[in-house]
Amino acid sequence: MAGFDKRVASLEEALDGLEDGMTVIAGGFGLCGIPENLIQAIRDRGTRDLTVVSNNCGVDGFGLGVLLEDRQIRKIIASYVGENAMFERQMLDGELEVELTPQGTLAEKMRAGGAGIPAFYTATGYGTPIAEGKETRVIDGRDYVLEHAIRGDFAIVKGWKADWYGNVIYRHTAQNFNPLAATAGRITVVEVEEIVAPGELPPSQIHTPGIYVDRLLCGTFEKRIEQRTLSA
Amino acid sequence: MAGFDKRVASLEEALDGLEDGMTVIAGGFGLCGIPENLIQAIRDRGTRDLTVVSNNCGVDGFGLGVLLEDRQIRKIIASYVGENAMFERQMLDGELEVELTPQGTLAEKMRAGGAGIPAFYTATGYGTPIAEGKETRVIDGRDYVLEHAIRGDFAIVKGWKADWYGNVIYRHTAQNFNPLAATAGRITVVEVEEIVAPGELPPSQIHTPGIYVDRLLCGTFEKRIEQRTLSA
Amino acid sequence: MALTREQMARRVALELQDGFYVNLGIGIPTLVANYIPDGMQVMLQSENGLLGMGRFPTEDELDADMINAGKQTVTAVPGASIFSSAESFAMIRGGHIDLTVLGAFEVDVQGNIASWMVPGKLIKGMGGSMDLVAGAENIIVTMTHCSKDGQSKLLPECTLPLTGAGCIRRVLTDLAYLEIIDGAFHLKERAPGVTVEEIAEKTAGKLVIPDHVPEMSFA
Amino acid sequence: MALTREQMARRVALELQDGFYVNLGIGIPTLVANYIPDGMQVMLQSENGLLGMGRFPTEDELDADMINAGKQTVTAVPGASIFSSAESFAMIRGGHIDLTVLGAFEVDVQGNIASWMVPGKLIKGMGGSMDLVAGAENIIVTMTHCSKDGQSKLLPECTLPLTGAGCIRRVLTDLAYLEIIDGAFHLKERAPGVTVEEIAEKTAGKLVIPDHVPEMSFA
Repeated sequence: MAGFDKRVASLEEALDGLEDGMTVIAGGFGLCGIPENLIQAIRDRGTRDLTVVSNNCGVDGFGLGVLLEDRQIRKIIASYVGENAMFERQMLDGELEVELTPQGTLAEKMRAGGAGIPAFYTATGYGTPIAEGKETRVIDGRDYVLEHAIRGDFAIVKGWKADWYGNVIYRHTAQNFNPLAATAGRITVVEVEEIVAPGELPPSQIHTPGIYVDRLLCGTFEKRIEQRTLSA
Repeated sequence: MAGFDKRVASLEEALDGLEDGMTVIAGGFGLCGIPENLIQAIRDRGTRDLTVVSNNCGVDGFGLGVLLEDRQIRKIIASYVGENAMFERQMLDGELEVELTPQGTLAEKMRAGGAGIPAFYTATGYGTPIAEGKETRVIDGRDYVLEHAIRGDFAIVKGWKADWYGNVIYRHTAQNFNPLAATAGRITVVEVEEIVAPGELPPSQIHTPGIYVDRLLCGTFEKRIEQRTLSA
Repeated sequence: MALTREQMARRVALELQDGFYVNLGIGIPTLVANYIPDGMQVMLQSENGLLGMGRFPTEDELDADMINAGKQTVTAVPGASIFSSAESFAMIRGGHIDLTVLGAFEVDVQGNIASWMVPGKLIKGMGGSMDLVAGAENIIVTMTHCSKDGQSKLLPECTLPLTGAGCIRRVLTDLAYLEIIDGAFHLKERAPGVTVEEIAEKTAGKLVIPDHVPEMSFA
Repeated sequence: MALTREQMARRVALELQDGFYVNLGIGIPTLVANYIPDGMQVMLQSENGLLGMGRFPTEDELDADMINAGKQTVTAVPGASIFSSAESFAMIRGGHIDLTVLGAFEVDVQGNIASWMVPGKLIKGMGGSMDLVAGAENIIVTMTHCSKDGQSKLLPECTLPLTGAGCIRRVLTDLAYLEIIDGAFHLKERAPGVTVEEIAEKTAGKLVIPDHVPEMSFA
């Protein structure tokens, strides 16, 4: 690897340095736009005691759910448990530490982590349990909660196309948390469906500039659908 | 105008409701990506005592400089005076109130204004005159300054292409502050070079979603160049 | 008779206005999209990052990368835009959504809402609901008037952990349409065939009943 | 002999590394781009919203919508990206830039820098400089050692309003390359033909002079 070529040869190389106890920020919403292969590679690696930051935690047997199955996750920062039975059970049993965080606050915390904003105020969650123990303040007559940025040792991200400098474009709503996660990892790893030469992606249409990306690789994706709804 | 059709018929209509003493946030950096026609229309309208929020204030005789000439601006929030002689003179003479704000903080304050973040912490400016009178705080061992969001009564924005729902795409570095300004106006007016039918712009490539845009019109632009530098 | 889910959706749809950007929560709120009046344009925001959500896809259009906040496969309308979750919630938190419709477990006379957990029993998570209730000026809560075991969900004070404090002004249940003003539910409309007495009996929070409570209409 | 502007740029260029994302300020820093060693890839960030700034355009390529932070018309290299000012400063403030080079009026032994105003006389404005010095771990200040009237610009304490506090570790002047460590300038290299004595005389802030101060090399 020389200059700005972010391509790595394998999933192992992509996760080199990932150790027990680290924090991993993952892109994706539900099963849409999740870094399927990197998640599987973390499972194969057997890394434990992870703190995972992700909007939700996959489903039983797919997505981040596989790391729950193997008890590799110590703590989750997420907005939604939903229909993930193992997530809910491990949480209610106290096996899994969960920091439930409103979706917009979670997105903003990731963005702030990447953007050098250590903390910000939001009205979200004021007067609710998630504001307990947090500083609050009245600004222009309204109540706000102070929320802190999130950074991760690793960020794992799913893109659509990238050039080998790590400029990434996402496809449709598979964008979701991915560009935010990408900014907030000390090491950011992106897997995409197609890698092209620098210059092939229009500069003004890049969603994640390559400066945020440390390692890049190409994969194939199952793209499981959670709710297959069709028009009559 | 019905539904989401944001097109207005004239510059007068675009600025309807702009009154003396209001705050106007303007996109543009230097003379690049400035809403030339809307600025001229504010001049023609003769609105006075304006607070203008813009990275800089044009040059003598062009861009926001024409509003300085006519003494229509009471206060400027900007990061750069630069080579604008009238700006510097009015400021040093005390005719013009100036709130110099670091460029990144200014951009973030506009974004925060549009995004419902009333205030945020940044290391920028800590220990300098711009932190005077502002609250500071140590977070994880580092010093930060509390900065507040900016909103405007009007935002004036220059785009490249838009559909008539107000979805905007910017061209090259004429993007700059424009998408941020667009989010922070109570009334956001956008002038573009071309208006197309909804559906013609790719959804994932919209820089400013139409939800931020209240009024849209098409104009022609001089696009004056400040530093014409050429390769030998 | 208590309203059906479809009737509830139809009643909420009357609150729509031409040119509204609207966020519809999961469940009954989602059905509102089926009752947008003819000739009215409404754009649906889905908080996972889509403004201009369209109908469900055909088999040919089906695309795993195109879902809504309920994880359902959807399409985009012409003029839609797609963006990150940070941008999506910038829109929501920044007050740019004209109307938000969402479900709840409980609402109280102070405009508090509880919708995301039942301690020890069920934790769905708040998803985007806390941001939605904090960001919107204009919210309609849709829910059944009582729980399955007959307990009122319109309370003097929410018993479950809150989603938002003091943010709800309008509630549509299967029995009534109510507004929350100065610490009380004001009964504005009743479902066809439902008596004021039944509503009063099933409303645990303070209820203000005007002399005349019209029957709800759906168009 | 004092270094020329070009020699200063060449010396700074030695600090570049393959794969660095670099922000170059206006003036001497801009010239550094001309001395990137062969075979080394460096990507230039321009804080108005361009990562991957290229050379000046030809007459045919000239485009008013394509400028750098110095308002000069430029081109983009293959693999460039263009974004908003908020994104640009997210990058800067978030510490993603590997090296920042910028000019100054004064620097002091505490690593303070002043570069944006002379009270009563001149106000350029800080532009992006306050964000750049706050966001970068790795900054080189380039400036002449003395002002035009012969006053040292390396001070015990800055006299002008600060751009940033305690953020500068490295200074290249036309006379010397110095590092700021524990409240003193440490003389690391001297310009060819410039004596340690001259540097000592022209440095107002505390100066630490090691036994051997090598002459600067440029390659």
